[in-house]
Amino acid sequence: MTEPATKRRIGVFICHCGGNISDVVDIEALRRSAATHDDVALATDSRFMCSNEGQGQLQKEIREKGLDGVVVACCTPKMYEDLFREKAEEAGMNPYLLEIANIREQCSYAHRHEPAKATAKAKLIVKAQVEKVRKLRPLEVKTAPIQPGVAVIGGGIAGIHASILLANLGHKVTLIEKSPTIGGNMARSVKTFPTDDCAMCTLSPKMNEAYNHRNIELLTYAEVRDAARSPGKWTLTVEKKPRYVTDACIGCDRCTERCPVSTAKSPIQVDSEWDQGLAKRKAIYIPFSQALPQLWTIDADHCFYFQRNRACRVCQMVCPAKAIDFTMKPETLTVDVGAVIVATGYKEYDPTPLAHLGYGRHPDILTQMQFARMMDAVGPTHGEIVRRSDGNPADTIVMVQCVGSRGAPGDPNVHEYCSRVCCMVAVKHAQLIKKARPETEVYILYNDLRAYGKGFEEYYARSMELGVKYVRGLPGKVHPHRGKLLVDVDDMLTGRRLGLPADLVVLSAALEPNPIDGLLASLHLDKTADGFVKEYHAKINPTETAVKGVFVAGCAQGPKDITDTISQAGAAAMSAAVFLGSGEMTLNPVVAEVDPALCRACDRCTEVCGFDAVHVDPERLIAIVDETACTGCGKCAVVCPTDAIAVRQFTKPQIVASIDALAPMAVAP
Amino acid sequence: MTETVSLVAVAAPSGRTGVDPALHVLTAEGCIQCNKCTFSCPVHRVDVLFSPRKVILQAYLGGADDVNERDLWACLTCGECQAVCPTQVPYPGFIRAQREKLRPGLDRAAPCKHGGFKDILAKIMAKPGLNQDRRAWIGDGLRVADKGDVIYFTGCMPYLDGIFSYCDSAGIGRAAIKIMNAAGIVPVVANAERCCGHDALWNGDRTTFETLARANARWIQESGAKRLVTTCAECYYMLKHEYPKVAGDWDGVEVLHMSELIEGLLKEGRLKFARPVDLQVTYQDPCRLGRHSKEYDAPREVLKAIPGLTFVEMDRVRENSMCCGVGAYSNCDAATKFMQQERLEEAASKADHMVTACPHCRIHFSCYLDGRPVDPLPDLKIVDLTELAAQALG
Amino acid sequence: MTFEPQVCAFACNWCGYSAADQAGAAKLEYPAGVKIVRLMCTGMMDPYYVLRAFEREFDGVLIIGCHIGSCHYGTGNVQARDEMARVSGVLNALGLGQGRLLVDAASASEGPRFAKLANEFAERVRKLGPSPLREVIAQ
Amino acid sequence: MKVDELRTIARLLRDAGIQCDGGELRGYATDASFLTLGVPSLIAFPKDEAECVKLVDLAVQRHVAIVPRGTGSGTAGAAVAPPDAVLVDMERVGACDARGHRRGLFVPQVVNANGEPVDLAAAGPEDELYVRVGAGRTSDETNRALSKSGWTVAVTPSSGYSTFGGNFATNARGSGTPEYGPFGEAVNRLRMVVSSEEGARVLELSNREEIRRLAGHHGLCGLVTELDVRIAPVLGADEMHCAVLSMDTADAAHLGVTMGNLMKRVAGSCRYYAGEFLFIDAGIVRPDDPIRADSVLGGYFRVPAGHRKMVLLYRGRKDRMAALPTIAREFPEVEYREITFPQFRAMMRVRTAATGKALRRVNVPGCEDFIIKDPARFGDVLTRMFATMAGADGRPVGHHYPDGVEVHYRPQAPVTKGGIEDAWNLNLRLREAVLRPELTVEDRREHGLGLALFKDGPASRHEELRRLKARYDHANVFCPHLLDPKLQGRFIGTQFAL
Repeated sequence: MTEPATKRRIGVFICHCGGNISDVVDIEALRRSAATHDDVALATDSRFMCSNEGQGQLQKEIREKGLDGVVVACCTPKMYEDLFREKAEEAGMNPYLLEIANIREQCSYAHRHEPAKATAKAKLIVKAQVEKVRKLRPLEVKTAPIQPGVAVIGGGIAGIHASILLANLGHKVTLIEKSPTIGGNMARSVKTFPTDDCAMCTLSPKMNEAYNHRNIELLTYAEVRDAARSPGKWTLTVEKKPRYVTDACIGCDRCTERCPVSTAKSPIQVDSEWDQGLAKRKAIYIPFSQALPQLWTIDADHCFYFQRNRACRVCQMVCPAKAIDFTMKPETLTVDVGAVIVATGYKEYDPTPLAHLGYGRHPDILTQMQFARMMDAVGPTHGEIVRRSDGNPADTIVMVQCVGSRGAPGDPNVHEYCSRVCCMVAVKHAQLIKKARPETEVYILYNDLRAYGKGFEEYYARSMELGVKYVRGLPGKVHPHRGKLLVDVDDMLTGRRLGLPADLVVLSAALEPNPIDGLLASLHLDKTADGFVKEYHAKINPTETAVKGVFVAGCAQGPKDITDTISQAGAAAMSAAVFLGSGEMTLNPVVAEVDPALCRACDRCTEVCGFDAVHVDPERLIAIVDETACTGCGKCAVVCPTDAIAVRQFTKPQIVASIDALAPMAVAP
Repeated sequence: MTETVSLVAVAAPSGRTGVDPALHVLTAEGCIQCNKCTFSCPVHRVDVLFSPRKVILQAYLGGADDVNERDLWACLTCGECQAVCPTQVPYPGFIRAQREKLRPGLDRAAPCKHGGFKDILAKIMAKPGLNQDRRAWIGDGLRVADKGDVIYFTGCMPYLDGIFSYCDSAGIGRAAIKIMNAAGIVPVVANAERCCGHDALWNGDRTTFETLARANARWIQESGAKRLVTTCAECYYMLKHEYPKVAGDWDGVEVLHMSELIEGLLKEGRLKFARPVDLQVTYQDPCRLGRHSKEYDAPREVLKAIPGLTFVEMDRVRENSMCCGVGAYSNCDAATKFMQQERLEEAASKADHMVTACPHCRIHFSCYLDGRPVDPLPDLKIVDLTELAAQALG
Repeated sequence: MTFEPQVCAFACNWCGYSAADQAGAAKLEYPAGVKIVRLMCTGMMDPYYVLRAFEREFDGVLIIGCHIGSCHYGTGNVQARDEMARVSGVLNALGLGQGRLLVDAASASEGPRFAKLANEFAERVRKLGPSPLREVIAQ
Repeated sequence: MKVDELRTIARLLRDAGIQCDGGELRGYATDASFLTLGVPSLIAFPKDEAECVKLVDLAVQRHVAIVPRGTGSGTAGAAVAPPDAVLVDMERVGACDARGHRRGLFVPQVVNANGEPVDLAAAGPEDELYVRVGAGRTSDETNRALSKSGWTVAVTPSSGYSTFGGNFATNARGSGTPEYGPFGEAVNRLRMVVSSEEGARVLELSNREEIRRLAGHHGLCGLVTELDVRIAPVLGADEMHCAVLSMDTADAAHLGVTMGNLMKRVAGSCRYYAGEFLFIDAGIVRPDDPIRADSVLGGYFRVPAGHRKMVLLYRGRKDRMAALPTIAREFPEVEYREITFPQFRAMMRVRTAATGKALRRVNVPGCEDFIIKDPARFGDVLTRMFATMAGADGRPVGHHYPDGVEVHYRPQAPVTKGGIEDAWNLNLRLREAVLRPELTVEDRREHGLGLALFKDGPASRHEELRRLKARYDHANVFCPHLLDPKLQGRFIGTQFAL
């Protein structure tokens, strides 16, 4: 790709910076040197280039002399590069033909006590920028249309909140939820800390708002199979699984009652996901009564009709509304959107690998989510806190913190990160037990009790007042002992070894990312070491991702409580709204460009591109840059075997021109 | 009829008035516009706009200077056109003379990207103050010397693996030394050695070429060595055909390609291939070893001498062999990949290993196989002749 | 006249270049021989530029990018590190090894670190002496 | 046609996906005739028949002339386009893959007389077989593909690299013509894109008579896209008889009469594939050419001063050439020697290059295809030729066809402006000296410059071509300039800017 070597008329404007430069650099010598370079039509100076008078001079010279290139020798480009380019554009010159020669911070400031050397260096810096401008090509700022509409993947609180905000802003939202109902984990949490609100009371108004919002199209029992990207648009392929229950369903629940699945002698048993395995459910079910959409669903994998070739039609026979239709087929639909918000939430860690805690080998060892289901009035035990082994009330409950969290690095069975919420969940459940049955002994074995949020410390203090006993130490073994579960633990504060006989042991299990590798791959997203979705910048940009137009919110990005999830969902919605903006995005022109005559279609650029911004067109066998996604980092240019791809304004000839100008061999006159 | 005369371009006699040197090269032989050159040209087969015949006629009609950049740099200088030309028009010679004349004025910092590396390395090695450390790639177990009557000219080998990661060029060097040591030769590998200047010459940078040629000729001649051996077809062509024109004929120094050395050692019984190498191979004649230097048979003799090796010739071989798609790193672009696909398909139809006697053929074909092939291609491995011979040593 | 090493410093726009600006703003001095070329990211660093710099008779090449893990584009600095490791093999063979090429990092706010790196590297090159390829005496 | 019209056509061509080039086209200003009508402004490179159809549609709608061109190795000047026409390079048609790339190696499809595919391995030597090839294919690459199974293209012109489409357009002659006739007679079927008032029409001709009449249409009637070309078994070394008859004397007349009578006797009693002759002079091959040192052939290159040396080469089937040795003995002055096929090919390469080859020379065609029916006249023709060309170097060559002896003479001009103009004038003088009715020498219609200096061609041929054009090219888009009397004169010798 040889740069055109046509004749140019370049103007060099040297700024005194009110003495910051002129006290050290001999401006007149620099000006004379600049005037001698090829294609320089004008070399002048000004006390303050950034002042109105300075900018006026710039515009006057551009117009009068018909300049087609400018070098402003002044302070760092970080200060006024954009300003000068804007002024140049107003004067009719292509702004991308203006370069800054940094002769203040990187010359006069840095070599204050060596004026002669500073002046010589300034000459080379100006020459380097002139040589670069001679090889620059004018660039047009293009805009690309963005497909209107947002897809929110995951119908938990994060997805719901983001969808409502965007819908209220007028954007068309498609909320896609894998399970038969929206609500996610929050709907199963019974209460929320630190407010002790009933989870469903705070959640279901939002669920209703999302369900009924005219700008939100709800796709439940549906999974994103693939996401194909084209400039400014994502095309999601969504597979909607059949419910085998039509909209005629009036919710009378007769079918669930009569369904033989999971009855005592039934060969087909299935745990209820909703109750986290504490109870069974029928093949035809509704996860919970306030589920939205209010539709029953037949789980074909555990239904006699499907698994025992049509052996049973009970639900169809008893259904008064004739709403059962076994012939329903999976539907595949495509959704075209401009932005995607990943809000796929978390799942609870399965503590089975931690053999010393005995989870899975004793009915009275539960996780916090299972315990929450137990406390739910409509739950499997109707709110009674009882021992699952014999149904008797649980007099002593021992909770264990950091189960699967804050593990030793490199241990494959546990996570290294802190799951942030389990301490407060334990405190919540403990003080709820104390309020319900004060006589119950509740111990919380903790490593560090992290009550960091607003109102958390007060909530923690109140639980102590209610008699919850906190033991600083994590248990060695949990083993059955005379009808109870003996929990051996060393109390680090007193140094004593304790053996706590417990009726129930509740493990505060870690929060893990939901398995969405297929989705991540199709959205070209990376994961951080802990398996959560990788945000653009952990500190200042946690809701965007490296892929333009794809955002992340809630526990998909990392463990967090509902308060933080709401804030993040709002931030993600705002980022998406800004991105969708006027339906058009202005493209940064300083991005990669491919010369089709040189491209060997060898895929080396696609392999190194961190933003999935370049693909080889299999028909024309040429790499195509998606300018809406390319950030202009230039990694591709280095690995390209033929210099076919390069970032505009940073091509090899342009950079080599700067090197040559600064080199000892090119001693400036 | 006229055997294919060596492609050594007729040096433009100075003082010839009227006809500029490049055009003189062209008109030394009359073109009868029979189009054989264009039909045998690998670049034309992929880019119908590239036609050597058109360029020749255009030079006749309008002087040679306005040959466009595509025609100037896309030419592989492989010499297939001249090999079939009934009147032996030295087209590669014409292109080289044009590059020499036009390059200074062109705003072309270097040939193609990888050519840029070789171009900058040649310029660095043309610097007087250079002191290199060229033996790092040899590794232990191989004996080399500072003085002796056999010089192993390694050219740019110490630098190739720093640029091209998809094949082990220094492996060829190690194999060569292993073979020489086995035959009782301890070759000289000298730090004074510089790039042979092949790319500089063929891309029009005559000053760099002449500086390198004189520097190399001086230390080789002064070393008193008898034989100058190289495993690279390009170095061989330069040392044998181009150096004498710049630094005078070699006085008591015989230039040998590694295949010629091995063939000689086998005949003299100083080398025996003990271990069978049961591979099916075909042989790619490197342009600079075949057409440009007329050495077709030594490599074939070596292959025939390796026990257990089945050697199948391709359809287009010897002077009609097809180039690997990149000549002298002057150009590599979208069209190159189709040429390479064509040649590799032909090789793959004959064998599962393609043997070549030039590290650069191997680099270009390996680069292609390392990227995405244009059409499905049975897996084919590219092997250097010297490495294959070393395997047969046992 | 003492030998003033000429160093070609490639700095990435987000970290190295800003660090140089910070060093200037804090009036921290470093040798005038250290000349800065701005790249958007050190991932743009092509081995050809290093060889070109040495061919143009620079005595040393310094590359200042972001710290690993905090590159504005994710892994640009990782690619720079790997590419420069490959080219250092070539430099050693050319007799330009012994540390005339340094790849390091200074985040946007680390002005002092930039000045320290520039001074220390220039000093190391000064001790190594002019580049063997020098035909022009350092001015 | 103005420049902007050309630019629109170029755009339309690109929109239709047809590759074209409107840049520097001086390289296409002439063909092997070195005649020119100026520099063409636009050249199109269709890949296949479909693109040819789109091209012809466009030409008819925009009333622009098309000049088809194979490789332009013909010496008739038919592949030269006036600046306002679109030159169409047919080289890729039926000879490239979907991406438009030619592949060096290809396996031709073999068919029988009624077009059904045939397995060549199972075919007998007597079978009448054809290869179905694209118009862009060349006989060289086809022969290379067929040689593995011992077959070859029946009629192979001397420039092995010309396209079959071009061979058909010029009804080329070559080795195999004595047996199978000119190229037109060796084609069994062809597909062609012709024009109608509305646009392109695709024809498939299998009537041999129609094809024979169409051969030699010089691009006037349409774009040939595919042909079934006759192939013949390669004679084994034992079945083949190659011979060289040579004679050198100072007396050109005596040389002509003797060799003329010899040829008449041979034509009467032998049948052969190739009968070619050339006159050898000192400069015919390079001084360092190894053939001079060849033990068998070297002798032919030693010519005593003042002598003219003619070498006559024959190749044919042994049984059909049995009479040759006895005939040769009837002419004691003629040296007769049997040679091998590679030696025959080596001499043929000298003959091919001789038409163009000399140190620092370029070949200026001009004096082509003088047919001498009566061998006795051969002496007169040679004497007049040598007299006229005295001093100028260059050498006559020719073919011995059963129906007559055909002579070409191409002056060898140094590649300078003056040199080429002298050669040009020499051509005109030669035509004066030799093209004389009483010498019963007739300037053949197809080969050589017949077409360029069309006005000299026989009127009957004009009529025939006009009828063919009317039949096939209703919109008169194909090479209209060739039949337009006003334009013919504009053919001028190429001006070498040297």
